[in-house]
Amino acid sequence: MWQTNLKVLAVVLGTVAVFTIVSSSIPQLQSVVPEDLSFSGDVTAEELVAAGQALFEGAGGCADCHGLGTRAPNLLTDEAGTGQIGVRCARRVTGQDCKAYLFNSLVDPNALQVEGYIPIMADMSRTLSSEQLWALVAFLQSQGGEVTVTGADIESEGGVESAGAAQPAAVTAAGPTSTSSDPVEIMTANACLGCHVMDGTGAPIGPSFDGIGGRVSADYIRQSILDPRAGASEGYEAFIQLMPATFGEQLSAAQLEAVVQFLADRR
Amino acid sequence: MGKHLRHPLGQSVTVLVAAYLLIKFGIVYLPPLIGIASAPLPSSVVLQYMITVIVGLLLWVSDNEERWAKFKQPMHRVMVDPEQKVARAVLLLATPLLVAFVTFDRVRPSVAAPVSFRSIHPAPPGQIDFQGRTLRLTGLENPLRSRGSEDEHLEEGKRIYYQNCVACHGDGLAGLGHYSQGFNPVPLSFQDVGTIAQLTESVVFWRIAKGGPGLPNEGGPWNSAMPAWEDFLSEDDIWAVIMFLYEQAGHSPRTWGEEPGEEGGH
Amino acid sequence: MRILGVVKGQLGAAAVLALFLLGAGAGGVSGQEGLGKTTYDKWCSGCHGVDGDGRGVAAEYMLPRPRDFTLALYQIRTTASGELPTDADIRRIIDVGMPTTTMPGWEDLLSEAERDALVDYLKTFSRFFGQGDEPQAIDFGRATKVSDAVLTEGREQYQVMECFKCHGEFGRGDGTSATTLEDAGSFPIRAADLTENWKFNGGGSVEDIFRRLRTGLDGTPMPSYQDVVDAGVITEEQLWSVAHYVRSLAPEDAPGIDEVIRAELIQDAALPTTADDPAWDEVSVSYIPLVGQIIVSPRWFDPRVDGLWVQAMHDGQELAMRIRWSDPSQSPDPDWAEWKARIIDLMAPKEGDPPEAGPTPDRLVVQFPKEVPTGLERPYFLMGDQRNPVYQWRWRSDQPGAVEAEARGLGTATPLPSAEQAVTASATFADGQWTLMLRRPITTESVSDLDFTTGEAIPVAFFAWDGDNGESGTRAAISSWYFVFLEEPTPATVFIAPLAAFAITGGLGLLVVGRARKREQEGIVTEDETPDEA
Amino acid sequence: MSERLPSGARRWPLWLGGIGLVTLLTLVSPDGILAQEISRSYRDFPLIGSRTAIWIAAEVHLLFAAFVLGVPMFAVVAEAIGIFGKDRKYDKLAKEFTRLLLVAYSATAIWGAILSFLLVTLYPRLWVYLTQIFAPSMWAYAGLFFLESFTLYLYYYGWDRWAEGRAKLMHWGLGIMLNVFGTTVMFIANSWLTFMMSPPADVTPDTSPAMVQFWSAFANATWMPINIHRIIANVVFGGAIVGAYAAYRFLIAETDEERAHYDWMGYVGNLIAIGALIVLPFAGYYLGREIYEYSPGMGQTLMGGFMSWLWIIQAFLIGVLFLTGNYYLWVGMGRIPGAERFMPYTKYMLIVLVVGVIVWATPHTMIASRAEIAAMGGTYHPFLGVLGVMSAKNTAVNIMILTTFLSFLLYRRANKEPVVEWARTGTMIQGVLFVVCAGIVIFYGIYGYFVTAIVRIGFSVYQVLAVIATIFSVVAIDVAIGRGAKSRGAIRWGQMPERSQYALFILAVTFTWLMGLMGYARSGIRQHWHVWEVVRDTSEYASTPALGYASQIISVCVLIFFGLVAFIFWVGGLAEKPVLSGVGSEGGD
Amino acid sequence: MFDGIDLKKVLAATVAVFIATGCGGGGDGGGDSGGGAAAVENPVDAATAGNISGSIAFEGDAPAMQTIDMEEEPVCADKHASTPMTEDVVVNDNGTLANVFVYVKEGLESLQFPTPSQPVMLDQNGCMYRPHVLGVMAGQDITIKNSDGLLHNINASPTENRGFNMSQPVAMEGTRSFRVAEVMVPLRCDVHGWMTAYIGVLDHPFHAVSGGDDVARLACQRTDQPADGTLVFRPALGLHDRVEPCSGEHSPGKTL
Repeated sequence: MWQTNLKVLAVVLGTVAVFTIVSSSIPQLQSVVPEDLSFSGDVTAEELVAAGQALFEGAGGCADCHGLGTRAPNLLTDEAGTGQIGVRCARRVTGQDCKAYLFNSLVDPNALQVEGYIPIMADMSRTLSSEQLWALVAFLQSQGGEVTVTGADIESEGGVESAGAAQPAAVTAAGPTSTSSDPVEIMTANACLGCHVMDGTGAPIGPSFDGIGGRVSADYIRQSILDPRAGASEGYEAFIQLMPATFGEQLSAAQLEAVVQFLADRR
Repeated sequence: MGKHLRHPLGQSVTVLVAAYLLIKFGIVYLPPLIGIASAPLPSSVVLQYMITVIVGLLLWVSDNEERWAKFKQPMHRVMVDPEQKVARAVLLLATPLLVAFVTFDRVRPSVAAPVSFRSIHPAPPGQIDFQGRTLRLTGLENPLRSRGSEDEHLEEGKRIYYQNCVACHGDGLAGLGHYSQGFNPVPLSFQDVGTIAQLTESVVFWRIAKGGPGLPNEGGPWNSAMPAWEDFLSEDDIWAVIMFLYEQAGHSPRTWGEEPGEEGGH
Repeated sequence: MRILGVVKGQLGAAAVLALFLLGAGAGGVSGQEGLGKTTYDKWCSGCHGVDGDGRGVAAEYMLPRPRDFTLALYQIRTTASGELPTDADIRRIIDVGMPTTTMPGWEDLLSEAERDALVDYLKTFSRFFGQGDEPQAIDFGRATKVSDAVLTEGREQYQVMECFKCHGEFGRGDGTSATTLEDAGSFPIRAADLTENWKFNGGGSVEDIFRRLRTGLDGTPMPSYQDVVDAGVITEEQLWSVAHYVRSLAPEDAPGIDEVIRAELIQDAALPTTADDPAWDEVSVSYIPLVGQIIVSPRWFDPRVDGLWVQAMHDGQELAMRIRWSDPSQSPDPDWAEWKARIIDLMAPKEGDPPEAGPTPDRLVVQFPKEVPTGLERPYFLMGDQRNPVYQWRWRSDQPGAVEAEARGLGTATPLPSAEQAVTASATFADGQWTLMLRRPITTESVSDLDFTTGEAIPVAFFAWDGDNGESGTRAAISSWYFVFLEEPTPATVFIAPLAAFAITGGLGLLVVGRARKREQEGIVTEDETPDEA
Repeated sequence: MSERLPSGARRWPLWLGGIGLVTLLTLVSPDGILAQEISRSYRDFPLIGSRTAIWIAAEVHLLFAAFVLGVPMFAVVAEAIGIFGKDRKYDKLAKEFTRLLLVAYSATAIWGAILSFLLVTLYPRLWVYLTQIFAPSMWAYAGLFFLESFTLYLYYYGWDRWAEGRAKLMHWGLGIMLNVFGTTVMFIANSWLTFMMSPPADVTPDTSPAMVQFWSAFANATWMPINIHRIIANVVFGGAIVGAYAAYRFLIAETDEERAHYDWMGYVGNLIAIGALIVLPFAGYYLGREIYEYSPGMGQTLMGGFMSWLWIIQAFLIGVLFLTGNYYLWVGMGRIPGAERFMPYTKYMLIVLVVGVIVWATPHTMIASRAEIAAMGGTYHPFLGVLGVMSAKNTAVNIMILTTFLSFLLYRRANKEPVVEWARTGTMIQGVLFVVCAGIVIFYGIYGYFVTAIVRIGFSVYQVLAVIATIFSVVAIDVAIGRGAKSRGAIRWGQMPERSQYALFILAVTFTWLMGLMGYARSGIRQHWHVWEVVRDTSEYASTPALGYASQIISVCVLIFFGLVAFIFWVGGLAEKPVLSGVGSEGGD
Repeated sequence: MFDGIDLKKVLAATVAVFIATGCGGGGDGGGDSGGGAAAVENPVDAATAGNISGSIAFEGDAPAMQTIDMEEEPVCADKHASTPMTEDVVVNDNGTLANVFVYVKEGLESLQFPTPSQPVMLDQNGCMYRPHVLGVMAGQDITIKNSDGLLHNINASPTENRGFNMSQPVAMEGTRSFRVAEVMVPLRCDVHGWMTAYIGVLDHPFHAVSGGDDVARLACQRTDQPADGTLVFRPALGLHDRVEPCSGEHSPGKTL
């Protein structure tokens, strides 16, 4: 019997050994862990930029989309003739300087959706610490602009509160850039076509506007604009979170009605 | 001979040798006979195939009692037969020596370069920034195919290819230009059915325009010697050279509706 | 019915056969010519031009220029100097190409029929073909046996025949006459580097070399030595000795490409302090091919340095690296000034900024990443980029020593602060060859350089410039990433493990055999694995 | 051993585990004592480090748990066959299954306790975080765990007492309850780990765990896919371990009767394992799709990122499974009178399988030296490169499944002499079905190279459907043909060469290892997150190790598991008589 | 090829060639440099044959010829009393141009002349070709001699004929010929980049090379139509033809 036991043991050990050897003889890849950053109050711009660059290209995963010519606005060289991000950041949104704009687009990217792109970027404060966020801002500023991030930003504004606080401000700032009563203009100003398709333009993130009036009532449209979380159209449940809930504050009553009527008439 | 071939041991050895010849040489030399390109296999793959074949043979000889007994008999005889003393001694010595040598070969410090795993066709981005403009690659067709004279475009493409690409990709489009030996990875062969024949023209455009530096990380951009041709060539130049590539290599590009790169992974 | 069927079958077969023969006959002649032209126009005209005049669109990016077939000057022949080549001669070059030029071999790319058709088509470019008799190949006889005496004799005849005038004393193409050589098209042409026989046009074997001596290379300055033999100045045997001697200048085998340069660990001796220390002869050599920098503008299509012989060793404290390469001149050399001007004139104007004015030195750069990469990632091989800089040792022939620098892209090197400079250099130039030794402590205080580690493949790349060939700036010869591996002391397991394996396997074998025999003697049926069969 | 167990010896680990869990819950609940004292996020485990310690504890626990959950399923099925098919031997088999269960159950509990201990001590912050969200379900878990244990004891010890009539049915009901409890327990535990993988989108690092909605955390994106995948995998695994157990008992059996019984038991275990394995890939696709849907980044890590090479190993392991499983069947034909008719065909099936394995394991990107890459003109082989893509692999695996099914069919047919008139026609129809199916699979495989990707993905569905349809229709015909078939002689259960039993061991080890590997993949794609993008792993073990290291840990776990199983079975078998089913004399299966 | 000489500049300086002809009625048949044209097949009709002589004047600034650096070849350097100069444009002291190849280009097509059996000598001495320009008949042997005793190669690159590239590492001789008429065949020694020579190959013997003296003489075949014989003057430099009808009415000093 001991012989049988030995044989069984040999078979088991042998099989396990073969698997281990085979697994060890193929390419060995390990996952990358982003470095934790901690800066003192007197951190230099260079340090921040260097850390931001490492994040941008490495574990931050930014370069996957924002690298040279990919799924998102090009930040490093030029975007449609507007220059590097450091150059154009201050001009992007009125009322937000470069630093604020960059930080806000990191923590609430969908509110600052650049037209022509699909809102796929996640809130980076979910994955990055405030040190890391500010380092990224510094790096982006350094792309053609002046680095104004300091240790004070990280200490005073930094962290979760700042991200939370920045959000509404960002949204407001991005808000009623148009006082027009033309529904198309209103929709353009509010980047509705960033997620909805209308007449072949726009991105199919949310329900199409084509023929929307035939599918739902005006009330439903109004309700969906004012309180998008109330319910999603079939097939778009996954994206319900992407629809900003702030249009009720941004649009005047007349504007809202104009849009609702316009859409309801699109049968 | 015939006797040996009827014996499971002889049959196994024959199959093993035949399989080895087929894998080592057959795969290399047979497909070209019917006009399919082939190349020598890396030793890792040969080993993998041979192990599979050996396992298969072991299963075959042992899945039937009679065959198994017959198979073992010669080996058993070597072990016990007084007349096989010499063979036994030789085996007893040679096997450990072989094992020792293999062990030595494995444990001695090796100075092999790290093997690089590089995806030749990483997934293309949806759009690129070409000379300051945004080009959407998805659905992008070669505009020259529907404009002007094809012969002229090909002529122009040929000029561009010969003045810029020949040094690496070679006159034969097989990646064997006179500078090819200087680079690792070697320049791509367009003759290979796995390269441009698999791609849409827009992907080729992306690769030409952005070159090595524009590769995503899985493409090993630090190793690629492919220049970013947008610095040298105009958009029409690139489209023309793409037309020439397909024409000269005798491939036709993939058409849209196919998503290239979907078959990566394993 | 059945018979009818058979007959029908036969008729059918005959008809098919007849059709086939007809088709072959009709298509034969014209098809062949057409094939030559189509093949030529598709694959050859890019360089040689549609008219065969060597002025294809690619021609101006190449040196030597593509052959002008209208002159019917063929370098590699088996016929006498000035004679036309045989069909087999032309075919051979189509098949194997011309290694020092841009002409590739077409054996794997074109079919037999296509290549045959090409030979015929090429001949139509020149009226010389078809006049007079078919060219006849010379009978070259058989190679003599090589011996030390033969080599000595060869060396002597090499002197007598003054081969060194062009090829240099040790065959590196650095002869005094090399600076003014030009080919039939009046383009500058290099004297062959005889130490690189794997790059000889027409083959690197003794027989090939002998044939070149006998026939010369038409269209180049290389003359035929037929008359010398005919005139009785030297014997055919002596000419064979020359061929043997020339062959002996090159290594036994063409160098393979070693991806890894092995830095041997020197434990019981000091590291060499000079480039020509005999200790270097004991160390293995790696060959690193270099090619022209044609990636960023201005590009360079005529690099002079085509390969480096690299050696390395370390003693745990310092790493020493010796690099040797053929270069016919110690730039700047006034003898080569005219050559340089002509090369620049030919190759440079098409590309961006003009080359550096004034005398240009020879340069060499050894490049590493700034730190040993942990994954597969490393800086861009062409001197890094904005984000990932590289670390370099830069040497130039007109200044002593070498400089450590950081580069972020080709042409952006900035030296490290002088306090952090730790690399030393020793260089000698002799007989058309640079020998450069670079040495640096394995680890340094400096943060901006690379601290070497042992037992690991560390990326390394090389760049070389021949100043007298008009090279400077981005006009360089480059390599992609290779690796240098600093050896570690051999661990004891290397010796113990095989022994243990031997013992265990042997023991097991004895055990198995012993057991089997014991069983046999005890009369137990061998099949213990198949119980209860009976 | 008799039917009575020396209770203390068996039960103490179970109790210990349960009490431990409850205590811990009390201690670390939001206002517990421990929670207030947690000032640090991590502690280290000596020698092997926290990550490895947790890894081993979790994996061994899961292996036992999988066994404990899988076996009751076919125990209940076997009992049902016994009851409704009036076949005592199945009832006996079910009982023996359950006995294995009993001993493994305690080991599950011990390792569960070890796992919780390690989690609490090594990763206190994470533990607190999870308890704050999942405290209610943890209580439920503990409660159900006790219920499950009681049911198990009742089920086993009541076996002989409630052996007849209604009582037997009630007993069977107990078995079903056992499964329900066990599965629910697993579902609950799954919710914890799937939450770590795919927390609901509204949970952010700033969300206080107390504010996380319980149900949305519980029924998160990957929960159901994992549940389904695990149920099936548990069946496979349970079958394989039962097979290995039977194999061992066969090897050490002293009487022919015993040998016959365990031979049969091993056969049943193998049948269950391979049968369930065939549907497992579909559950895998479902899980993969959900992962992609939840986070493309995570999906990318799994399929294309640093884990992409794992699939080559998986292909290798599955190749081993196919070859070994078929081998077992072929060897088994040796004990069936009439099987010699089919023996000559096995070698062709073997060739098909070997070619299938070769195709399936041909890497797309080949490992090669520089010279070899140069010779190939790239890391793709110009000729074999076509084998590296999905079309080829799908085709290979479908053909392998089909071949394996054919092996089963021949095995079933081996000693039968059909008597129905249309037997010949029926067999021919079956053959045609096979050929047509193989034709469809290969056609779509080749055609896949000539169409667009979207169409090609659809092809794999056609291939699978063809295979499944063939399997069902062939079985249907076979059942009809086999009606009243003459026997060419009873299967000589027990007359099996020893090597076949070792094949069962290899199967069991391979299944176990494969589970470990897939567990590594599932857990590893979280990378440096405890809870994906919510709670970051900031310990020194944050990175996911490479495959080589993982394979060593997996091997260690597998060895621990088998060591313990061997020990427990040995202890259990010390004084016990085998429960013999007496199949030796009966024919059929 | 013309090391150091700016070719364009030389040509820009108006090169004017003067010819003095004395196309008399009676004279010797045959040229003096052809190596004795023993009339065999198409004897020159003494009645119509005449001599043309003249000199080739160089107008403009004579380009300074380059000195040759023979430092590397002391053997050769020693053979030259003064610093050797290139011979591309050699202007004599009296303003005439030397090394001009003068031959009859047209009008002799119908006639055939025997190939002289005597070879023409081309010597390599002092690392210079002697002469720098010479004329031969097609098929006529050219003996190439190496008087220096060091390596020369003679690399002929004709376009109408097949070339050759002969090595002469020691003092020795070799013989070559050209099959068809070709003006001019350049010769070059690649070892000594300055060494060039030109051979005019003709299928008749009527040609001359202007020498160091002031007169280039050649025989001129008067045909029935006096105007259809054409003289061609070919200076070595640049191979530019000057064509002048051989009419016998040229007076000395006429500018062509």
